[in-house]
Amino acid sequence: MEALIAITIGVLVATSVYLMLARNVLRFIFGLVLISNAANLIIFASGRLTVGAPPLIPVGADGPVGDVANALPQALVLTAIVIGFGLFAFALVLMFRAYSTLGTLYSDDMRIAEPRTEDKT
Amino acid sequence: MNSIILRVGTRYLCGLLVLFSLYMLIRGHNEPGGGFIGGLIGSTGFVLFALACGTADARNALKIMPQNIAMGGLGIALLAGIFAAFFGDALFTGQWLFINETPDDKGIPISTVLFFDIGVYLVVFGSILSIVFAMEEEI
Amino acid sequence: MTLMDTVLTLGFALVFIGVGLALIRLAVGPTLPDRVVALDQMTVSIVAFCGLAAIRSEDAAFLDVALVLALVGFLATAALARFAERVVVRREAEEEQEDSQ
Amino acid sequence: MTWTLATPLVLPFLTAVLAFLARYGTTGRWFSVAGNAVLLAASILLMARVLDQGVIATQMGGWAAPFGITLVADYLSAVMVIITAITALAVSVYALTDIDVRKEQLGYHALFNILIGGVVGAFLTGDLFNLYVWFEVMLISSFGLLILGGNKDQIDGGIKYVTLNLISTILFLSGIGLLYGMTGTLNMADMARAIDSVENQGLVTVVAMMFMVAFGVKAAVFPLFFWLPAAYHTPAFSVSAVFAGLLTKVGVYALIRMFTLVFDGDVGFTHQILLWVAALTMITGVLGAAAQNDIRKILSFHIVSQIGYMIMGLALFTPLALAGAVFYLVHHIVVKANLFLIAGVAERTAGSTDLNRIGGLYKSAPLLAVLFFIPAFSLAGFPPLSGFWAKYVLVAAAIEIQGWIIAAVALLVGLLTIFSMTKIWAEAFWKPHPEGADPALSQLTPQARRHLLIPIAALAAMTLVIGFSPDPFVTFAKDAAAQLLDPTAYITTVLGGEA
Amino acid sequence: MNDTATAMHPTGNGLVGLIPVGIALLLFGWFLSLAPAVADGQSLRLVWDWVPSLGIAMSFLVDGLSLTFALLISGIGALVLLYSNTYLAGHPQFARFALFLTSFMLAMLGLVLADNLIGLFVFWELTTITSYLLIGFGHDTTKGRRSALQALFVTGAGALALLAGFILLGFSMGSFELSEILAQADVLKAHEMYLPILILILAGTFTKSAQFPFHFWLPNAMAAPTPVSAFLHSATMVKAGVYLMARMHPGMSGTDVWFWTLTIAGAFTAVFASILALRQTDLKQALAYTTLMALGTLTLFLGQTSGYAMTAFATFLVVHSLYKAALFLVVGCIDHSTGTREADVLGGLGRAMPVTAFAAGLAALSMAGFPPFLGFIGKELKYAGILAIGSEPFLFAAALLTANALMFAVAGIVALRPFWQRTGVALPRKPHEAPWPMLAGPVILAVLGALFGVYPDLLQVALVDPTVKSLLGSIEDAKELKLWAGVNMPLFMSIVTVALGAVLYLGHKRLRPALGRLVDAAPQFDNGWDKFLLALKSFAAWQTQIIQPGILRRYIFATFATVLVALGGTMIARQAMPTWPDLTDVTFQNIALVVLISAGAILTALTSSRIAAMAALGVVGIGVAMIFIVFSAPDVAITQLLVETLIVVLVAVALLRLPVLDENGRDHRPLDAILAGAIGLSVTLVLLAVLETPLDLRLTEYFEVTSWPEAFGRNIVNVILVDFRALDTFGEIAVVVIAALSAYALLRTTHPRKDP
Repeated sequence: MEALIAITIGVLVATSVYLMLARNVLRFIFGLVLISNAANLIIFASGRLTVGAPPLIPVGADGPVGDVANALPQALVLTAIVIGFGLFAFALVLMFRAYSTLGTLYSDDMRIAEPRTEDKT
Repeated sequence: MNSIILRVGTRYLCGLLVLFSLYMLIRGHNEPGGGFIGGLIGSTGFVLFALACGTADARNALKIMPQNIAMGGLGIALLAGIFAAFFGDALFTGQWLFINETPDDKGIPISTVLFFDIGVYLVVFGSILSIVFAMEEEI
Repeated sequence: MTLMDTVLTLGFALVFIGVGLALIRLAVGPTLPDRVVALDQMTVSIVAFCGLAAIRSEDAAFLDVALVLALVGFLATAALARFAERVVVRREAEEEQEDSQ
Repeated sequence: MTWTLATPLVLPFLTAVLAFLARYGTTGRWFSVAGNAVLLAASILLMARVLDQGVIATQMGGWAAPFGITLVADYLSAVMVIITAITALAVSVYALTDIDVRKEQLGYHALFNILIGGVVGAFLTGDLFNLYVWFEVMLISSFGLLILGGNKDQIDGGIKYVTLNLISTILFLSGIGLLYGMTGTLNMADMARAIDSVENQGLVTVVAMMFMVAFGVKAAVFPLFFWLPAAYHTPAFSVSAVFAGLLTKVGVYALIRMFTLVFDGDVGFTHQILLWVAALTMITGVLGAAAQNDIRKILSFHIVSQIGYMIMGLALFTPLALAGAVFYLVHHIVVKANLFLIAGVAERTAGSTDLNRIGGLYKSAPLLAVLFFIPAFSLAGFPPLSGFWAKYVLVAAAIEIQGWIIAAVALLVGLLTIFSMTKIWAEAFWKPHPEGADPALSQLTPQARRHLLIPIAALAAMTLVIGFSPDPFVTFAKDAAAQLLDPTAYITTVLGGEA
Repeated sequence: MNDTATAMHPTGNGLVGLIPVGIALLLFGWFLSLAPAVADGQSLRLVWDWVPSLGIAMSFLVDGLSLTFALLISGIGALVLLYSNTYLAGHPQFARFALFLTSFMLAMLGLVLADNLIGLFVFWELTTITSYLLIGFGHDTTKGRRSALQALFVTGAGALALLAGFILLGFSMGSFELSEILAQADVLKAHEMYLPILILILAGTFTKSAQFPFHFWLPNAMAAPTPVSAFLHSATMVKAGVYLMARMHPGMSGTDVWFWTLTIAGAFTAVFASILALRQTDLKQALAYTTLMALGTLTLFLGQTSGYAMTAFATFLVVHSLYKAALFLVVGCIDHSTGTREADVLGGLGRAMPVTAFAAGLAALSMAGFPPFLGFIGKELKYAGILAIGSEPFLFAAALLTANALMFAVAGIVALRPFWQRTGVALPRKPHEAPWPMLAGPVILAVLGALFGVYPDLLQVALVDPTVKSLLGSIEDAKELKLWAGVNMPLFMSIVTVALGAVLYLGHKRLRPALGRLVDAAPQFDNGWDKFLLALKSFAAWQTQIIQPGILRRYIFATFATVLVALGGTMIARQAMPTWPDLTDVTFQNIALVVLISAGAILTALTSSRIAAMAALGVVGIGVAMIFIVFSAPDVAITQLLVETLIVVLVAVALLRLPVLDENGRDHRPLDAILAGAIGLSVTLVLLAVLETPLDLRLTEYFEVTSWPEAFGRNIVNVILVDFRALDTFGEIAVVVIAALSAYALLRTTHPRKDP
C-alpha cells in the first residue's frame, strides 16, 4: 500500500509543480495547497502505515493494546498541516493584495521591484 | 448573505460550535481533540457568524480583538512552559496537580500541559478569526 | 467473509461511487451551483465513510471525525454558496451595464 | 542551570508578546529594546558557558534525547546567537526612529522579535523537525516584515520572496519525512549516528541533495538566490538590515550543521558540488551587484556573493576552511547589517538610495562617510578590517589544499567587490549632489541622530575590533571548526543527557 | 566642514597642519639615529605577535634597505607635509587631507619595515586605500573620481595576486617571516611553487610600481594635489613595488625567469615612458612619465645580481627620490603662483621666483645627470651596472641611453624653460615667489642632491652600502660612488647622453607631433580602461538580465529544475533506485482513494474554472483526509478536514475580488509539464526507496510506553504535541500568530481608516 501512496504523492507533486509554474499566481496558491498535502503524506508514509488502530491508550491500560499506528509522524503531520495553513493563508492574502495593488495576477507583469533594464532611465 | 434562516440559525450554531470546541480541547489529552482541533472548530463558529451576519456583529460578539486573543494565547503557552522554571525543571516540563487523587484514580488533573493546550486553542482561534475578519472586511 | 464484512464492503463501494459521481459533476459543471452541491455531497459521503471506518475498526475515535465534519462541513458549502450568489449578482450588474451602454 | 540555553530562546517571544500588547503606546518599542538588551546578556552568559564546557545541551520538557527535543549549543551556535542578539539590539534601537507609528500598530515589534526568536531557535535546536519549525517562524515573520508598508514594490518583491521560499520549505519538510523514514529519528546527533547504518547510502546522498537545495534557497546560493535581490531592497531599512544580516546566514548555518554533522558520508560528491555552487554564487552575485545602481540593490547582490565565500569554506571541508566560514559568518552579519542601516541614513539625508539621485555625503556628512567607509572597505576585504581576515583565511585554506581555481575566484570576486563598494563611495559620497543639496546629518533631529547613529557606530566599532585584534576570533573560529569536523563531543553531549 | 572657511591663510592650518609635520620629523630623527648602527651592519628587529593563530606576527626589521626607504619616506614626508600645509591653507577638507597623507606615510613606513609577509601586505593595502583617498581629493570632478578608482582597481588587482603569492610563499616555505624565508633562498628557488609565487608577486609589484602594461594609472593619479603627487611619485606609493622586488631580491633573484622578466619589463617601461614624457606639455604629466622611466630603470637593475647593478640601484633610488620630489614641489609652486602648468605657456619666471628657479635648476641638473650632482654619479653607475649584465648588455645599454637622453630633455623642459624662456603668452596670474614653507622642500632636496654629489662618501656609508648588503648579503660587492671614475665606457656613454639629450631638447617641439603619432598608433591603455569598465558593466548587466530577469516563472522553473537535477541526477549518479514495489496488499478501496486524489489533483491543474479548481482542491483535501482515516490517524484527519474547510472559505472570500483564472484562454505548457512529471517521478522513486529501508521505531515505542504513566495522557499524538515535543508546537503556534498578524498587516497596511 505504501507504494500506492508513493505514486499518489508523485501525482500530487507533479500537478502542483505544473500549477506553480503557471503565469497566474492564484494557480501557485492551488499548487501550494497540493504540494503541502504531498509533503504531509510523505511524512505520514515515512512512518509506515497501519490500518484501523489509532494511537490511543484504552482506559485502564498503561500502553496501547496491540499494534497501533505510529504516533510520531501523526504529530509531525498535524504540526505541518497547521503551519501549512498559516503559510497558505498569508500567501493567499498576499496574492489578493497583489491584485488590488498591482492590478494583475500574472506574474510576468509584476515588474515593480525589478524593472526591466530598458525601463530604467 | 441574505438568508434569514442562516442568520437565525447561526446564533445557536455558533454557540454550539464554541461549546463543542471547548469539549474537544479539554478531552484532547486522552481522546482525539486538543488545542488545534478545538481552536479550529471554535473559529469556524465565528467564521460562520461573520459570513452570516457580517464581521461587525462578529467582532462585537467576540469583544476582544482576535489578534490580541492570539497573542495572548501565545503568551499563555509560553508562560505554561516557563512555569517549570519555578520547580527547577527544563522549559516545557509538564507540572501536574491532581485534585482528589486516590491510589486508583488520578482525580481531576490540573497541569501546565493543559494551559499550554489552552494557549494553543486561543492562538488558533484568534489567528484564524483575525485573518478571516480582515479578509471579509476587504470584500 | 462474514455478513458484516460484506455489508461494509458494499457500504464503502457505495460511498466511493457517490464520491465518484460527485467528482464527475464537479468536473463537468456546468454551472457554479452544480459544483457547490457536488462538493457538499462529497462532504456528506465522507461522514458516511467515517462511520463505516468506525464500524470496521471498532474504534469510536473515527466517529469523532464524522461528528466534527458533520458540524462544520456545511461551512465550506455556505461560503461557496455566498460566492455563487455574489457572482450571479455581479454578472447581472455587468449585464445591466452592458445593456445601458 | 538548565535555563542557560532556553533563556535566549524564550526571551524574544516574551518580548514580542509584551511589545504587541503594548503596540498602541510608546512602551512597545522600548520593550523591544529592553528585551533585546536582556537577550544579549543571556547570550553572553550562554557563550561563557559554552567556552567553559565546549558543548552544552538541555532536554526540553525533561524528556531524554533522542525522544524529546534537545537544545544544544556548541561554539558555532553560541557565536551565532551572540551575533544575532547584537544585531537585534542594534536594529531595535535604529527602529526607534526608522519605524513609524503605523507600522508599530500593525505589530512590527512582535514580528521583529519573533523573527529573532526563530533565528535563535534555529541556531540552538538539536532537532531536525524543530529546526523546520524555527525556519517557519523566521520565514513567516520575515514575510510580515517584508510587506509592512504595502508599497507596490514590496508586494511585488514579496510575491517572489514568498513563492520561492515556500518551495524550499516544502522541500525541507519532505526531506525531514524521508530522513525519518530511513533513520527513525529526528534528533540530529542521533541521526548522525544512525545514518551510517542505512544500507542504501546512495539514497542518503539523494536526501542530502534535497536538503542542499532546500537550505540553498534559504542561504541564497546559485542558482536559487532569485528571491533575495528581488525583495531585499524593498522593506524598511531596519528590516532589510536584519534580513541581510541574519536570514541567509541561518540557511548557511543549517548547511554547515547538516553537512558536517549528518551528511558527512559522501563528502567527495556533496562537497564537490558545494564547491561549484560556491564559485558560481560568488561570481554571479558580484556581477549582479556590478550591474545595479541602487545602494540597496548593490548590497543585496553582495549578500549573494558573500554567501558564496561561506559555502566555499564548508565545501573545502578542512579545519582552516571551516574556520574561515565561521569567521566570515560573524564578520558578514555585522558588516552587512550595518551597511543597510547606513543606507537608511543616506536615504534620510540625501533623499534616495538611487546612486543617480544622491551625492555629496562626503562633503557635508563626514561622520556618515567614516561610518560607511569602515564596513564598506571591510566588505571589500581591505586590511586590517574584519573582511580581510575572513577572506584571507578562506583563500589560505584553498591554497593550502591547492584549490587554485576557487582561490582565484575568491580573489577575483574580492576585486569586483571593491569595484561595487567604491561605486557607492564615489557616487553617494564623493560626487556632488545632483540637485546641489548638501545632505548633512544635522537635518535629522538630535533624537533621530542618536537612534540611527549609535547602532551604526557600535557595529562599525565591532568591525574595527575584529579587524585589529582578529586573534581571539580566529582562535575561536578554529575551535568551532574543530568541533564541527569532529562532532563526537556534540553527539555525546546531546545523547548523554544533561551536560 | 564649513565652506566659509576657504579664505587663504598664509600661515597654514595651525596645529592641524603642524602636528603631522612634527610626527614625520620625529620619525625621521629616529630613523636617522638608527643609521650608524645599521651602517655598522647591524639590524634591528621588533616583533609583536599579532595573530598567532594564523602564524601572523607584526614584525619589523630595520636593515639597510628598509632604513634607506624609511629615511626617504619620513624625510620627504616631513617636507611634503610642511609644503601642503601652506599649499592647501584654509581648504575646508584640509584636516582630512592631513590625516590621509599622514596615514599614508605611516602605512608606507610600515610597508618597508615589515618583516612578515602578511604584515607587509596589510600595509601595502593601507597605502592603496590612503592613496585612493588622496587621489580622490578632487572628488568633485568625474576625472578625479575616475583616476582614484583606476589607481585603486589596478593596484588592488595586483595586491590580490600578491596576497595569493604571499600565502603560497608562506605555505611553501613554512613561515611568513621574510627574514626566515630569505635565509633559505636556495630552497625557495628550487621549490616547485617558485614560478607561481614569482608571477603572483611580480603581478603585485608591477601594478603598484606602474610597470608596462599597468602604467596607465600613474599619470592619471596626477589628479591628486601636487604635494601628494610629489610624495607618491618620489619616495612612496610607486616605490613600494620596487621596494618589494628589492626585498625579495636575495631570495628570488638569479634565475632566468627573474632576470628576463625584470630586465625586459624594466627596459621597455623606461624607454616607453620617456618617449611619452617628452610628449607632454603639462609639467606635472611630464614628470609623472619620467617617474615611470625611473621605475623602469630601477626594475631593470633589480633583474641583475651584480654589485654594480645593486649599487646603481641604491644610488639611483636616492637620487630619483630627491630630485623628483623637488621638481614636483617646484611645479606645485609654479602652479600655485601662476595658475597654470602648461610648459608652452610658462616662461620668464626666473626673475619673479628666484628661489624656486634655483631649486628647480639644481634638481634638474641632477636629473639630467650633470656633474657634480648626485645624478651624474647615479648615471655613471647606471651605465656601469648595465654593462655588467650577463647577456645582451649593449641592447639594454642602448635602451638606457635612449631613456636617459630623453630624461635629459625633459629635465630641460620642466626646469629650464619655465624660468628662463621668454614667451609672449600672458599668464593667468602674475607670478610671485611662494611662501617659505613651500620653498623649504624643493630647496633642501635639491641642495641635498648637490651635496651628495660632492661628498658621495656620506651617502655611500650611510645608505648605499647597507642597502647593497641587504640585497646581496655582503658589503664587499658595493661599488664606490665617485664623481670621477676615469675615462671609461660609462663616461663615454654619459657624453653621448648629454649630446643626444641636448638635440632632443632643442627639437622637442618639432618631435612632439611625430611622437604623438607614434604613441597614438600603439594601444591606448587608458582608453582600454574605459572599455574594460564598460565591458565589465555590460557583461554584468547581460548576465544579470539572464539570471535575474525579474520574471517569477523563470525563477520557479530554475528552482524546480535544480530540484530535479539534485534528486534525479543524484539518484542516477549514486545508484539509489528502488526495487519494484510490492503491490499485493492493495485493496480496491485504496485504489479508489488514489484515483480520487489523483483525479482531484489533475482537475485542479487543468481546469480553467476557478470554482472547479477550488472544489477539486477540496476533493484532494478530502481524499487525503480519507487516507488519514484509513490509516488510523483520527486527529490528523479532523485537523485536515477543518483546515480544508477553512481553506475553501478563505479562497471563496478572496475569489469574490479576484478575476477569472485565464483571461486569455487556457495555457498549455509542455515544457513545464515535462519538468513537473519528472519531479513527480523522482519524488515517487525516492519515497519508494526510502520505504524499502527498515524503520527504527524506538521513538514511537518510547512514547507509547511513557505516554500514560509519565505524561498522563491517553492520546499519544496529543501528548507528543503538548508534552514530548511541546517546543515544536510552541514554534508552530508562533507561526500561526505571525501568519495572522502578517496577513492582517498586509490587508491593513495602507488602509488606516479601517483599523477597528
